[in-house]
Amino acid sequence: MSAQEIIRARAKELLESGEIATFIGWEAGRFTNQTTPLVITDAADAGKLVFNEYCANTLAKYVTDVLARGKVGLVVRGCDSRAIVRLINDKVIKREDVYLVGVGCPGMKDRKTDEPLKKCTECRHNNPLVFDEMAGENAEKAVPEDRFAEVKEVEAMTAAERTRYFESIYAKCIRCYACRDVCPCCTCRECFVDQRRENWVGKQNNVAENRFYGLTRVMHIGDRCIECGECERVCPMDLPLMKLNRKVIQDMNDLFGEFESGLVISAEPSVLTTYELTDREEFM
Amino acid sequence: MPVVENNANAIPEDWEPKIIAFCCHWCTYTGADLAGLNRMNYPANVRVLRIPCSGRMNPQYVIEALNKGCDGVLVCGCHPGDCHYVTGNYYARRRMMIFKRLLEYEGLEPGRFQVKWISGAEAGKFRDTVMKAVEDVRALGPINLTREIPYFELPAMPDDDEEAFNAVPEEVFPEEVNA
Amino acid sequence: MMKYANFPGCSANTTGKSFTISTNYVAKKIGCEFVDIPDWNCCGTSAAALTSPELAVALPARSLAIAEQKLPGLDVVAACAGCYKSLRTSLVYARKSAENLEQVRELIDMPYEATTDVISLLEAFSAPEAREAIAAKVVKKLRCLKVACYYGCAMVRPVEVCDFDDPEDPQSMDELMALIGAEPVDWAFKTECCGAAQQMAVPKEARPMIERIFQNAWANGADCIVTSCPLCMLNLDMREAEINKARIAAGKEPFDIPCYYFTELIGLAFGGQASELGIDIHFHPAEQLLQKRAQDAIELEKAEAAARAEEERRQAELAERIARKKAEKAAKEAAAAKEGADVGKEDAR
Amino acid sequence: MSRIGVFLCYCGSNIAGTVDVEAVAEMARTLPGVVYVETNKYTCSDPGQEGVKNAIIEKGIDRVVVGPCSPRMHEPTWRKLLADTPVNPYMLEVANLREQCSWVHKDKAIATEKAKDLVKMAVAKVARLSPLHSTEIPVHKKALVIGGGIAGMQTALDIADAGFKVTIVERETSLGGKMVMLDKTFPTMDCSACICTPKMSEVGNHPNITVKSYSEVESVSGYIGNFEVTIREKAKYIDYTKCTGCGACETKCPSKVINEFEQGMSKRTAIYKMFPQAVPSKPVIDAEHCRMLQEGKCGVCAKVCPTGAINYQDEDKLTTETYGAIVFATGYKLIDWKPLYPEYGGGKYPDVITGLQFERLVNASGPTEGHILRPSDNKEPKSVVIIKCVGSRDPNKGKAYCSRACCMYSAKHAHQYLDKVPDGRCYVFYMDVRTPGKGYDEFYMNTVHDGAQYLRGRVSKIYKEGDKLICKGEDTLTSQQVTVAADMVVLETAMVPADGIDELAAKFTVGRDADGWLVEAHAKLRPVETNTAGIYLAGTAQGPKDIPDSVCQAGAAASKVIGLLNKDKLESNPQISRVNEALCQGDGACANICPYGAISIVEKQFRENSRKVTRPVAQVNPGLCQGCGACTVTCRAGAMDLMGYTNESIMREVDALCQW
Repeated sequence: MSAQEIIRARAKELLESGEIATFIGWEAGRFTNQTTPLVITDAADAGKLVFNEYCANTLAKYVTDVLARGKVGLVVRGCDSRAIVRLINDKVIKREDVYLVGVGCPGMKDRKTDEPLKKCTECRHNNPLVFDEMAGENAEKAVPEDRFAEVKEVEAMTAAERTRYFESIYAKCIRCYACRDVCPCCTCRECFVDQRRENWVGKQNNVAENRFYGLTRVMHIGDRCIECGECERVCPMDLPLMKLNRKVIQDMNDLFGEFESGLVISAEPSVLTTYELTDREEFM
Repeated sequence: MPVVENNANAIPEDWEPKIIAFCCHWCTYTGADLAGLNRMNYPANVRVLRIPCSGRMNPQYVIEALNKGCDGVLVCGCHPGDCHYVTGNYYARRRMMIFKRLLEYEGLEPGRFQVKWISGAEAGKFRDTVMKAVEDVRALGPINLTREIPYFELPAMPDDDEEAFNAVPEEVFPEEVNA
Repeated sequence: MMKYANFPGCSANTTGKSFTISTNYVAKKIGCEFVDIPDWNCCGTSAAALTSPELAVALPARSLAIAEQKLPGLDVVAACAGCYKSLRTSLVYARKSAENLEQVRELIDMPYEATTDVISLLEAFSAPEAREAIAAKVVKKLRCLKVACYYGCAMVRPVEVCDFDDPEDPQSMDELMALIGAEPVDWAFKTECCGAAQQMAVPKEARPMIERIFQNAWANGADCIVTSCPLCMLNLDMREAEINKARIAAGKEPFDIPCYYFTELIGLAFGGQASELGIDIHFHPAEQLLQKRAQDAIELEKAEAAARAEEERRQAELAERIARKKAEKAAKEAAAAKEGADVGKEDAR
Repeated sequence: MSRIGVFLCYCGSNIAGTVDVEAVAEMARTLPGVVYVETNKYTCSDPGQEGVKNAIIEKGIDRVVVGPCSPRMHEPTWRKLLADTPVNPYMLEVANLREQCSWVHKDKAIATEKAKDLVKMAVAKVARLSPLHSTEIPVHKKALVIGGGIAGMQTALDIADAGFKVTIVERETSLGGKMVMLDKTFPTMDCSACICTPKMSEVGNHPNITVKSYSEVESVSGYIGNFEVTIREKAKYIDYTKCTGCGACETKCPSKVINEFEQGMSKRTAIYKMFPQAVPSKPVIDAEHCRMLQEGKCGVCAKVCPTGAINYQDEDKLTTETYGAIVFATGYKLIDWKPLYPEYGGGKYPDVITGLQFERLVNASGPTEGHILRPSDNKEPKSVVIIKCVGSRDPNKGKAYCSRACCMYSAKHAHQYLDKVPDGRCYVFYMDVRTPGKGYDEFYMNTVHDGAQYLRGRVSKIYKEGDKLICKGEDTLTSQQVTVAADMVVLETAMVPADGIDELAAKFTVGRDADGWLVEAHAKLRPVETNTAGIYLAGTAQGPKDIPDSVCQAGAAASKVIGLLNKDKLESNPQISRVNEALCQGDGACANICPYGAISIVEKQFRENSRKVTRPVAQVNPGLCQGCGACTVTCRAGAMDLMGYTNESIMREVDALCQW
């Protein structure tokens, strides 16, 4: 049986048995090779579910939208499972809120170019880390040699070049907040940019306020980012957002020890909400 | 716009650096007061903003200051181990280390954002820190961060393939769904 | 499958010949294979460290690099404690950081990953598999032989380099000796320095270092000392006569404590002859004690057998007495019952 | 619209000498929200303060900026002043025109510009402040002392003598702690029991003191003035209201157990009193070793008890009470040297004993009735080696710190040994001899004159040869190797925190240092307070100490407690964190980061989208929060804000400054 068939069969069984209230997967979209996320509540709809190499969207964050209806079943690849771990560690959901059908992921493709997605070529954990059952086998995928290659590219520029580089990014940003909406770390009840707080981030769309948003976003998610690359994929302006996230992750790795977020369910505090007496001292 | 490697030549004559110093109430603010009691002399370019603890230091304050045209930012607190609130500066140390690197990654000159631990007794260190910060920032010139979206950077429309956008959908339902 | 790369060291065919002979004997019996590292070189021992720290790291690293290439996947065994420590020190240094490893590579000008582990012969023979094999091959338990297991200073210290047994009170050799039936004694000088390196330079200070080792072994009732280091062995075995001479001159009783390699005793327990194991080429006469203890063991076994027989006899006697008592009691009861019945009958009448 | 009053001070010529105060005032009048500006020669003087008060009332001012000296100097003064006016004392901002402006700059024009900015910042901030009200916390006039050793007893007595109720929780069956185990105390050589047991009975009989022996703290909640503490009184199996302490049960009990009080050198019964002078002077049954409780057979003690006090059905009792203050007097234990020092035999040799074992050996009520006899064969040792710093000052094996009391008690041990065994030899291996204290060095020199042989160096190995313990070491003064054949070796081992202190400290959120000792709030200025308000430290819970120092600290802790309990009410600092529950997600990052354990995550019910939902939110305990603001930065959603230093007000200050 193919993974897709197993997913359909299991979704049907799980919904019929009443073990879960909703199931999240993908369905075929309007265009060739396009898929979109699908939430089903009726076992009869299980036949709509697909799994192919064009399933670009990460599913985990949809759990928060449909959790009110009851336990959620969903398909998880490496990135989805890490996102679920993230949500559990941030106490947004509980482990028992979700039933995870794992599926090995060989890396997804861009439906237009048929090239591998950037986020998938950079992915280091393509197979699910947390799951209740596996639909099929784990998949093989090449792991990138240097996790921080793109950060090093930017670091190689001069300071003035970098200023200009990032200012052009902030100039392009249209503040649609798609990067936030898709991010499994961004689970605030109300994001700081949506709040009405005087003298905080302004609502205008200009370089300065966009910089405020961009930098704050990185400081908020940097120590918890699961490197799924969804923010970058969904950005309508194609901004290289992972260059910022990975910079912070790289520095934390260098300064406070190797870590990768969202690999295991644990109550350990994230890097910036803890400390060691022996941390490096450079402000003396 | 040409990439300006150094705007030192473009420093206006009557320009004075503006620097904001976030100081913790228990150590550095006390040290700054002691500098006053000792009638030490330091440049007036620094304005001290009192916060209870360096652990209270929100990175957003720095972004705001730089965005609004401050030429430099200093963050000062108790020495690690001396925090009045026991652990505040340990958290601040981690956060500021990461944040400073992030700002520099985005092209900010290291001299514009400095962090120092200054105890309540180190009036001299406070004076020296202020003098050094003013000197550093003066050499760098006025801050050169863009606020508004420059005309030359008006973004192109997303380079979506227009054909696909306008075309009649090739396949409304893939075969396998019907099967 | 026990297969190791062997680092013979300079003593293997010289002063430590009986160690090599007996090791090969034991290894063959228990199915353990040693493959010599091709073109191995001197480990550098303490002399290299005194010359330059780089040399001390580079000399062993060369042999290890060869082992890594030519004998991939095999752990390196060093029988000599000095070699073991030199190799370990170099290995630990190379593993400490990527910079160190790079430095070592440059020094030896060879590809080197520091992946091959170095263990001592004692450690190799203490592995569970080896122990099982040894226990299975014992044909003659060395009972009555009280041994003081002497590990020497280099085998278990410093902990950050060696770290396979307790640095103050190691047990691996004691356990092996217990396995072959000998009685390891608890004594205090298991890891004390024998002063081998200083015997030539400052004999006045160094001789007492040997004497006190014998002294403590003797005071704790040991018949002999068992070592795992050719240098310790040489030092103790060769100088015992000289020390005894001095003791006699000072009016003290001389020692009669032969020294053995632990492999010699294991070989003996496997049924090997002294000459097959190199026991006949020791300085201090080493065979008499073994013969005497073998005799003691036979007598002990006789006595034990007699005691067992006596115990069996006593048990049997006891069982018999109980049976007799039971029978008597049963008879009595039967008689009483009968009498009672008779009385009853009479009453009835 | 806010009505801000700005009051600028000349401070004689202190400020006015370098700052054109009138020019600053002129600028201040143009600032939004400012309705009144006044300059004054000495604002802090009585007429100056009166002027401020009058202006506030006349002009209807609702928030105030003052521009005098540092707020560290007079902020309390201004708050007090505002308390007498309709303006809330926290609607105040101080612009530091003197210490951080006029005194540090020379050029009047530049200094005036800076002063203008400082006033601008203050005005901007004060416009964003909101009135705060300190709440009054009632103080329960009752103290809890944890630990009934000499420090705990002294603290309890001092507090009780001042007229307050005190409860002592002692986990052993008797008061007395370590001091009552000692034989004599240096440097006066008075008998420890003679000075300790009267204290014990004083505590036991004090009308204001309740002793809960054989008890431990189960849980705690609350904050200064209002700690709710649950104490578990372990089952004693004896009804103390009936027991007369006659001791008949002890003599008949058939079960023999190692005696912990005698440091394992003798046996006690399963029903036992720790030692004859124990307080309370009544036995308990050690359930683990009692035949009746383990196997259901025996019951001898119940048979012999003349008052029928034995109750095998007894159970642990939990009681909860509220205390205003808590003192930790949890003491120390000796480090377990055996796994650390295999070179000293690692416990293999019975005649290698600790200092505390020696105390029992030399004690007239000890297992040998005061005769120094070595444990292995009960022979009098003719040569004794004393080794100092075993586990102390030895970061590789034990602790890096000095245990402080060992230099003196090792001198005492040498003295006592030479006193009792006149023909004996005593060798003391030491690293340094540290004798700061009244009469201490004299005592040490006397011991040396008594004939104790002090050898500067450490012992590297102890081994047995025959019935002698051979100690090998170095005399570093002569660079000679030394070997001493001793009959007995006394190890003066390091003090380490008592068992279970980690859990206890965590329950009370009291900090511990890397070695496990409880941490004082400030090493110099607040040595008996902890970072949790209302919790104090006495004795060796805080670090190694000798008896006089422990007693001193006990008195100091007691005076702090008395000062607190004397108040009927405490005023809380209102500049603390506040939760915006609508934004709070309840992930607990703030609670993890809080150094005072002031934040807890609680389930609360809300009405959202016309539905009732229960979700976790953070809750700040106003009695524990000290207002550091670390939580505010951790909260990404900004649900936490620090009153008095709100995010908005600081941002306003930054903005005001950037407009300059």
